[in-house]
Amino acid sequence: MQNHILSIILFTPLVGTFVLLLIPGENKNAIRWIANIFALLGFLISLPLVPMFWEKRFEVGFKFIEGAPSNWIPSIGAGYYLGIDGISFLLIMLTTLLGWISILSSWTAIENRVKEYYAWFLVLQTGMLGVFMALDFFLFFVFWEAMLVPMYLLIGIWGGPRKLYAAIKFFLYTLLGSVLMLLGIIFLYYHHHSVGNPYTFSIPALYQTAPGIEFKYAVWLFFAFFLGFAIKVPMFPFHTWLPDAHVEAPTAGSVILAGVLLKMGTYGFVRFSLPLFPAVVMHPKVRGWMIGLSIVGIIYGALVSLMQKDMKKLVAYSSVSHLGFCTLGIFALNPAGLSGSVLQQINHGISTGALFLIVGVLYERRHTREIAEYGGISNVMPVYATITMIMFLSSMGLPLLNGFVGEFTILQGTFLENWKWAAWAVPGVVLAAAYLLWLYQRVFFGTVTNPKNEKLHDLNPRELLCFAPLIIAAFWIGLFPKPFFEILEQPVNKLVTQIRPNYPTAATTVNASATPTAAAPSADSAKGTH
Amino acid sequence: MLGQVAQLFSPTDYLLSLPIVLLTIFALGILIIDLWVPAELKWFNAVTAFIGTLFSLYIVVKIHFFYLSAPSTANGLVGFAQSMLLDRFALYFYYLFLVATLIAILTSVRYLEIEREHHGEYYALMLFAVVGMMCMASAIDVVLLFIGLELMAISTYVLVGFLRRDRRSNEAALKYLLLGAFSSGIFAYGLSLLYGLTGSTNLFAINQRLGQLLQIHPKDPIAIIALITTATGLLFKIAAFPFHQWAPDAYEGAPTTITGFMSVAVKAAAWAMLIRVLFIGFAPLQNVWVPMMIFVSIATMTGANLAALTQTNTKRLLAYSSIAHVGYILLGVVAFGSGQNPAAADGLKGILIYLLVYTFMNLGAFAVIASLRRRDIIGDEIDDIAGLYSRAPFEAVLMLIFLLSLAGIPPMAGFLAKYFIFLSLIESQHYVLAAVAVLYALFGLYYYMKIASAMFMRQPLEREALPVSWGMRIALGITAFATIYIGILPEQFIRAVNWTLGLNQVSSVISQLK
Amino acid sequence: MGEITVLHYLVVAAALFILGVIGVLTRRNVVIILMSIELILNAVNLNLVAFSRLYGLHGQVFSIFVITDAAAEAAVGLGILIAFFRNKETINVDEIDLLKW
Amino acid sequence: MLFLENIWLIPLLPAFGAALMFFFGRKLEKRTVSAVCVGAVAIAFIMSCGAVWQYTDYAHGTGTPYQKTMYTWLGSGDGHMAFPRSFDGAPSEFKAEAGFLLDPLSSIWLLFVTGVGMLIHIYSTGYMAHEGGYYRFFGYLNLFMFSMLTLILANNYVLLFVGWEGVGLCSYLLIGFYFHRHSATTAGNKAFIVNRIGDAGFLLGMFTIVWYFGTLKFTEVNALARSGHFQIGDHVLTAAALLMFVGACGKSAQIPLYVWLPDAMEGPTPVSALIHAATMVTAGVYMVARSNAIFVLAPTAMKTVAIVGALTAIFAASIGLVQNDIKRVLAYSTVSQLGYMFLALGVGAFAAGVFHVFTHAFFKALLFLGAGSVIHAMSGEQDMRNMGDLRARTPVTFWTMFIATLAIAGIPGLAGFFSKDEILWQTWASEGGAYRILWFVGYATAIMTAFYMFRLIYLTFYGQPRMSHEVEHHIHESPKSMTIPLVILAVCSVFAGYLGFPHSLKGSDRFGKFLEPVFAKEVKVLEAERPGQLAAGEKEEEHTSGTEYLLMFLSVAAAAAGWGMAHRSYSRAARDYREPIAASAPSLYNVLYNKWFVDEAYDYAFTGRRKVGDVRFGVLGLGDASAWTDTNIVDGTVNAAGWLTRATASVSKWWDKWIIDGLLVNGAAYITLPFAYIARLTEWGLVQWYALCMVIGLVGFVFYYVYR
Amino acid sequence: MTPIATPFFFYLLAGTMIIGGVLVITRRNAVHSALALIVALLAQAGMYLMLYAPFVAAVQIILYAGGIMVLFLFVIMLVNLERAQKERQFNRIWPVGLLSAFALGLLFVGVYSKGKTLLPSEMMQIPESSNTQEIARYLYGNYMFAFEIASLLLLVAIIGAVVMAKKRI
Repeated sequence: MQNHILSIILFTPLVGTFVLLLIPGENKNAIRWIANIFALLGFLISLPLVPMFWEKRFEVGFKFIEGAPSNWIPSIGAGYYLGIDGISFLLIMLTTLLGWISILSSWTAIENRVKEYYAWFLVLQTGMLGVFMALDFFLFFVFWEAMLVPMYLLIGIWGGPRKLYAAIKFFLYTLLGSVLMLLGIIFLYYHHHSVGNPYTFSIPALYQTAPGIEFKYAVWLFFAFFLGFAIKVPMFPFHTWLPDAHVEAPTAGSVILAGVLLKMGTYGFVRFSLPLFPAVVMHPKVRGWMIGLSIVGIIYGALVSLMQKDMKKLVAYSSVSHLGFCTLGIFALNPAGLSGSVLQQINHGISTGALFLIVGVLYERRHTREIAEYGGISNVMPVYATITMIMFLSSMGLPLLNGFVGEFTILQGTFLENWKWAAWAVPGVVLAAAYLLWLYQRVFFGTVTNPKNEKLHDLNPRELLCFAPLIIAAFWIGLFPKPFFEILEQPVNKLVTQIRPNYPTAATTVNASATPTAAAPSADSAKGTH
Repeated sequence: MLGQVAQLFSPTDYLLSLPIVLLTIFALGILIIDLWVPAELKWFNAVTAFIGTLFSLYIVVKIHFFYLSAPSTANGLVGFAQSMLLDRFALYFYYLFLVATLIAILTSVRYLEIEREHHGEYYALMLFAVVGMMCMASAIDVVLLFIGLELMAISTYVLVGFLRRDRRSNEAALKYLLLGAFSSGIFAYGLSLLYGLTGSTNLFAINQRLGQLLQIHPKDPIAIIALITTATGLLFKIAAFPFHQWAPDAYEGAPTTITGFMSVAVKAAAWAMLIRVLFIGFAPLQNVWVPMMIFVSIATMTGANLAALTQTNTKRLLAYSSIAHVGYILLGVVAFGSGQNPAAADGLKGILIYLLVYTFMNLGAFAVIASLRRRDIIGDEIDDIAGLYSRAPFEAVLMLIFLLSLAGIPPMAGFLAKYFIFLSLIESQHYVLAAVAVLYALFGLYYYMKIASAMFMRQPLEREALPVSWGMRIALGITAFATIYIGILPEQFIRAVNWTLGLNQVSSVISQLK
Repeated sequence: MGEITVLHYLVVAAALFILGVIGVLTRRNVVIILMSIELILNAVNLNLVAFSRLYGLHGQVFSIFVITDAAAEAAVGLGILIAFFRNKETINVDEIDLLKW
Repeated sequence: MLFLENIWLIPLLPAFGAALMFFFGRKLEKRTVSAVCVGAVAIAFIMSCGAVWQYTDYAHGTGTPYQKTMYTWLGSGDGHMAFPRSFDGAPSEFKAEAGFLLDPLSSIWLLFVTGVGMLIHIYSTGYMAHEGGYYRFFGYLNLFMFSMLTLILANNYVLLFVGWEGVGLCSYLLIGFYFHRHSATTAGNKAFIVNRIGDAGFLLGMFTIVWYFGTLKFTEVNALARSGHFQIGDHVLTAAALLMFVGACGKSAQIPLYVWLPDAMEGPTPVSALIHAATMVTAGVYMVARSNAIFVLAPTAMKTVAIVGALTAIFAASIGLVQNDIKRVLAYSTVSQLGYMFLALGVGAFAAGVFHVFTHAFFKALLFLGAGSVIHAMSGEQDMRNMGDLRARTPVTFWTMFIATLAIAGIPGLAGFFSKDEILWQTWASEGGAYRILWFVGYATAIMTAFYMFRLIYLTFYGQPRMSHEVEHHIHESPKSMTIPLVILAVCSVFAGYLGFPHSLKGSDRFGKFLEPVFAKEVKVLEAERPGQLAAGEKEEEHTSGTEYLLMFLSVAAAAAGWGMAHRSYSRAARDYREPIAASAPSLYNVLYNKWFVDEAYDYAFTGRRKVGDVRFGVLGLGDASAWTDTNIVDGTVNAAGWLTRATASVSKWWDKWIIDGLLVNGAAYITLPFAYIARLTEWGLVQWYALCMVIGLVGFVFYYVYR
Repeated sequence: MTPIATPFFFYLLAGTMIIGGVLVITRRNAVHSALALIVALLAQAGMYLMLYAPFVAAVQIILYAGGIMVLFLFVIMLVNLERAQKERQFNRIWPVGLLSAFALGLLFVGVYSKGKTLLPSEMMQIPESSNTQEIARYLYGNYMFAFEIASLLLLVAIIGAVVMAKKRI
């Protein structure tokens, strides 16, 4: 169990797919049951990982290593090589959870071609998990791309009116990024060889040699990777595939898309861009650009979503804004910023996932997402209204809910680097409140004006079951995030030491701050002020 | 006198010619038996051809094992007075040809019945074409090379025009023939100049003499003309810009099964020839043909991809896509031409793997399209494939697999092929070229996904289910399985290619090629 | 009139080659295009034989093969032409117009 | 130490009540609901009394704060998310605890918040008896109590911020309690968003502190600030102080962020009493007082605070003069009183400011509750022009409100007098020269306050009845549950003042003494800050009481004057009475009545809810702009790229068509001939065209490689 | 014995060939072109003789002039159209074709004039008496395999021609 748990988690959904294929497509309910069972199974199986990981949370390096470098295709040095650290652990848990929820949520939403829907969904699940587990670039890339296909089909087959456009746009746009990344990977691989090592795709091995690449190449490599991740995140100029994809995708698709797929971009930044090209990342110009794009994303996304007339589009743009916070935290490049960013990725997965579910609930009942169509919903669906309020609050970063913890930590970390950055980013918090509350007012408050809305029935138990874990998670992270911080502590500090060796990653004495020491201001701290 | 004959025809020659001889015998057999086979039992010819191919394959395997057993044959055996070299390289291509032929035969039966053109000649010609290919792959004497080329070419002309009542088929055949003959004329002209320069018809001898010649006069214009005219012939056969325009027409007009066969086996043979001629014969002129190939490959990718974007006919679209693939493979040539290892090795490896993978995925794709053919419907418009999922889910999924593989999405095999090409480019510092190549991969994705979305996301025009013959099923099964299997567990295939190229061994084909 | 060297033959062959090319490029009548191709092949032959004057018989042998090939191409080409003619009642090359971009 | 040990229960009890309401409230009946909620607050009140009492002999005068840390909330706990703090580069830890702190300052807030809160809960049981969403209301109220108590008891800034945002949320929910009314929900949004703006500033302030001090704990921050490492006027500290003051402005409705408070009166009256008068709005004061250690090191910030406070005071008062909605009058008076408090803080009279908060809590709550009971009596009518002569019909309400009015107007002997007088005196005493202006401002405000308060009293309780008849004979005194709290509060607002009985009146300023440990050192710093003044202060010492008496007398006079004016113009208000100001200076009246058109200005400039012509400015304008950009430019580029590719792909086709069409359209053959020729060239499908391409390629290659 | 008046015969034959070639590609009537081609081929046979290649010359006459051209004439008769002669003989793009072909020719001439020194000038003495035997030796020696394949080539040509031309198989 200990040494195969990753594979088990990884392939459970795939097994589900094959089981589904055996069932005739007519009896939809059987299919639904099987799919849900396997999705839940995927989640339950991932639960034992939690205590196992908790014991090892402070151990250095990757844990639950499975397979070995270049044991898969020895002659090119690719390996079936899995392993996780705190960052990927959290994202894996998020994936399994959201996968289950979104499959549960599409029980009634999907009526035609049910079988393939669930089949593709489970394949997608495996793909996403693989991305977070792979310790081998080849494997990573395989999962990274393989996951596009099911998503493409999910959008394209079960999507809305402009599904074809959205699907192909999503596919092309993401592939555009990843192909250049492939070149980057190959370059690293070749460089690793050219400095006298055997060919290998093993990521830990490449960590050793990649920083040695001379700067003028490293910059190009960084941008090759950057494009791939920035499109995935999506960062500001590359975000336009997102609204289309979200608006057209079925609810569950949006949940997964926002909840997990976007995280792959940020995960990529943390896992690859930072440790592989420390020099480039620390280069003030590059870093300035990254931060700048993030800030623009935050403000711009918020402003645009302020103006949307379609709920789903609004939420989509809001996640552009939120992911802006994530990238901001990443490029703050200090423990606070990084761990805040990862935590915020989890939070975004939870709250935005919930928001898409919320939109989906209404859409399932009324088949429209026009805000103008609604109003006074809280009269007819009080429970739903309450849950929505909670999730909106968590998404706008209200304390004691998850959003706040992430955003606060990120902004704190950013401020420590340069107060201007934080100052520019903070308005995003205000705007978030603005567009969410305005949306809430227009949809839920007031009296029911539209006769179609009078008959809406409140959430049924299944839907409640979808929301329950998310709400619990939201409160948990909001009230007691310490475990998450502890899980993130080791990998984050490792990253920081890799990038800026002279950065103190551990306070010498816990209460150092109480008694001022006469130490001269160090280089890093000086950076912040001027 | 007899002694002379015995000395002219050695056991080695016997061994080397055996696969070819077997194919020939079976082809002739089919031609004769066909006279007695009644119209409704014509599938018997197919069986015969299949068996013949299997026999030939068996012999090839035997040779393979003989090579494995005898390390002295690391560089293969030379036979027929230096005119034929059956090295591992040739062996590899033999495998490709034979497998492609087997699959093509499987797909053909029902197709031809529907077309009401089910004749033994079809299979005979196919086998003769394979004979030609084998000669091309194993010839190191330009004469044999040329004859083999022509044998293959002429058989293919006929096969393309085999649907004599179908105008498109006629046209395709005629165009293909005119252009083919024209190009082979130019090719022959180039060969003659080559002979004139070096006084020999043996590629290795040519290599040496040309080397000496260029030592004396670098940039010898006649040599360059010889190169370019020869290259015209070669590039025409692999359908590279600007000699590619025959391909879409021929592919569209030809019987779909033949289209598959051409796009795979014929092309592979052309590649074998190109590699032999360029890498051996014209090796001294590398500094000339490398930039030329760079230009050609970029132009090919550009033209083909742009052209493919607007196609509404799946066969034509795939034709253009296969031209685009040629562009990619040419990049391997470029990397090889850059000379230094490991780039050269990986470039060549990339070419071979690409051809291997391409054989399966492209044949598969064309097989699916062939299975769309029905009495009244030609079935090669995108509208015909629309909503295929609801009519034949199995085939639709397979088609998706082939398309993804063609687009180079992992874990399909196509990705592996592209991977090696890119790797070799990076290793030979052709970064820009690599970037261009990957960006063109996006174009590819776009038009492949056009087909995919037609299959999965559109409603079918008519809902009747597709009858799929057993042969077709087997063929699809094999190709799809291979496409996925090579994608997921490519190890032994890569090993095989390494063995073929004698990499990580005492004597390497590469060193011998250069 | 000086000594006749191989080069003279080459030039003649080249002229023949070009004539063939012109024919292929300009004529509408498929039969004549095929003949032009024969011209090209003859140019090749002339080259080969001329060169064989320098290097020995290989060239002549090669030229025999080329002739064979020419024969085969002509035969098949004409056959295809007849099939085409049956369907289309024309032998004009620019009336081959079903297949286009 | 029972209560002190379990101090964490104090906020948790209401939280528990709230949770109960949210989960099961719909099923419970009103009695249980009120039992649970009121009970929770009552217990909390008792516990806090106990806690404070225990604290007094825990600290016995030294004022050492009592701290209790529950667990590490933010940060991984054992010093592993570190960073070099800025001012000396010592590695310090990013960390925030869920920890509670009790010291004189917080205990004062604790007492009156729980006390007033409890009373208002009781009051609400009567007031809301006939409203829908009873459980929801009490759930929100309890939630509010929880947040407010967290705010008060937090031992670090982040936890304080938790309460800070929490109370903001609750005020949002409670303002929008009648969510059918669009105006109500809009007001709620306004309140929340404006508060958010302030919070943004507060956040940045906190970050500055962390970055500079490396910690967020009050004790550590204060220790560092007082450790003498920083000279007065340290820029970073000034920045931090100002940023935090932005937060305070948002929460405590100071210029320019006061706009939300008047609209907040959309909520039920008890809410206005509890949140928008007594407790929440004083959070800003609390926060500034809490971080006095930093403020005193930043004189600029102090001055800003003082000036903003004074301006707000007089500004709001001026608006209050002419408002007709009874609750709005009180709202503006709240704003102006808050202005007073900040004025006090600004001039360094922290104790005085806090004292005013304390007293103000009682009488302003009382006023609001009274107003509520009036509205209750008037069956929902809020416009004072339609009231009058309620004196007899609702005696309790009248008398209690009258007392409160006396208090707020600063009639000697009541709470307001002591606190306000203290502030004015400190203002006069602390700063010299130009800063005396602040005193005059405060003084003018005092007059205005007296005026509009008595205007309210007269219009409501005196004169002829101006209401419609059916309303008239529904008028009745409110139930006990409402009147009892009124009475209690009235008592408080009479006697609360005596806690701070000034020395000058031979009193012992218990209040000041109690707060001594929290502020004492500040006073010293202030002295150090302006040695010049110090001498003056010494000089003043002997005749100080003289000035003080004079000022005291003046302020009494002010109150009297206001009262007098109000009496002259409103005591006999008939149905057709005229606003004296409107009569004398209509334009001024108009401006005041429209609140100086501030909301309109904001709508034009910042929110963009109103268009200038048909151009939007402000945030919505930006939103429009960026939405447009997104669809047309950013996404446009993407689509254009795709389109362009396909265009180039099919260009030859078009070319042909286009030319042929061109041919047909204009028969000018001689022009189009060459084009047509090219068009025919590009006619695909012609074999010889392919061959031609081959030959051209051949030529090209040969030319390139031979004749290069 | 060495040939006499080599230059004269050379230019004579060359002229005949070129003219024949020109006629081939310019004649309106396909039959005339065919005849012109025959003339050119015969002239070329003469050249072979001058180049000491009697066997090739013979093959040229027998196979080409005798075989292939007859095939051509047959086909021409078969598909002969009055129409074909009346309408224009050159396709639309002929100017460009001509141009590019001439360009190619010019390049060739240029190249030959440049590279004339590269070819070995002294000619090898080939015994013409034993020419045929030698060729046979080559055919059955070095080129045996190619020779066999060539037989297949012809076979395929026959099959192809039959398959294509025959109405029903």
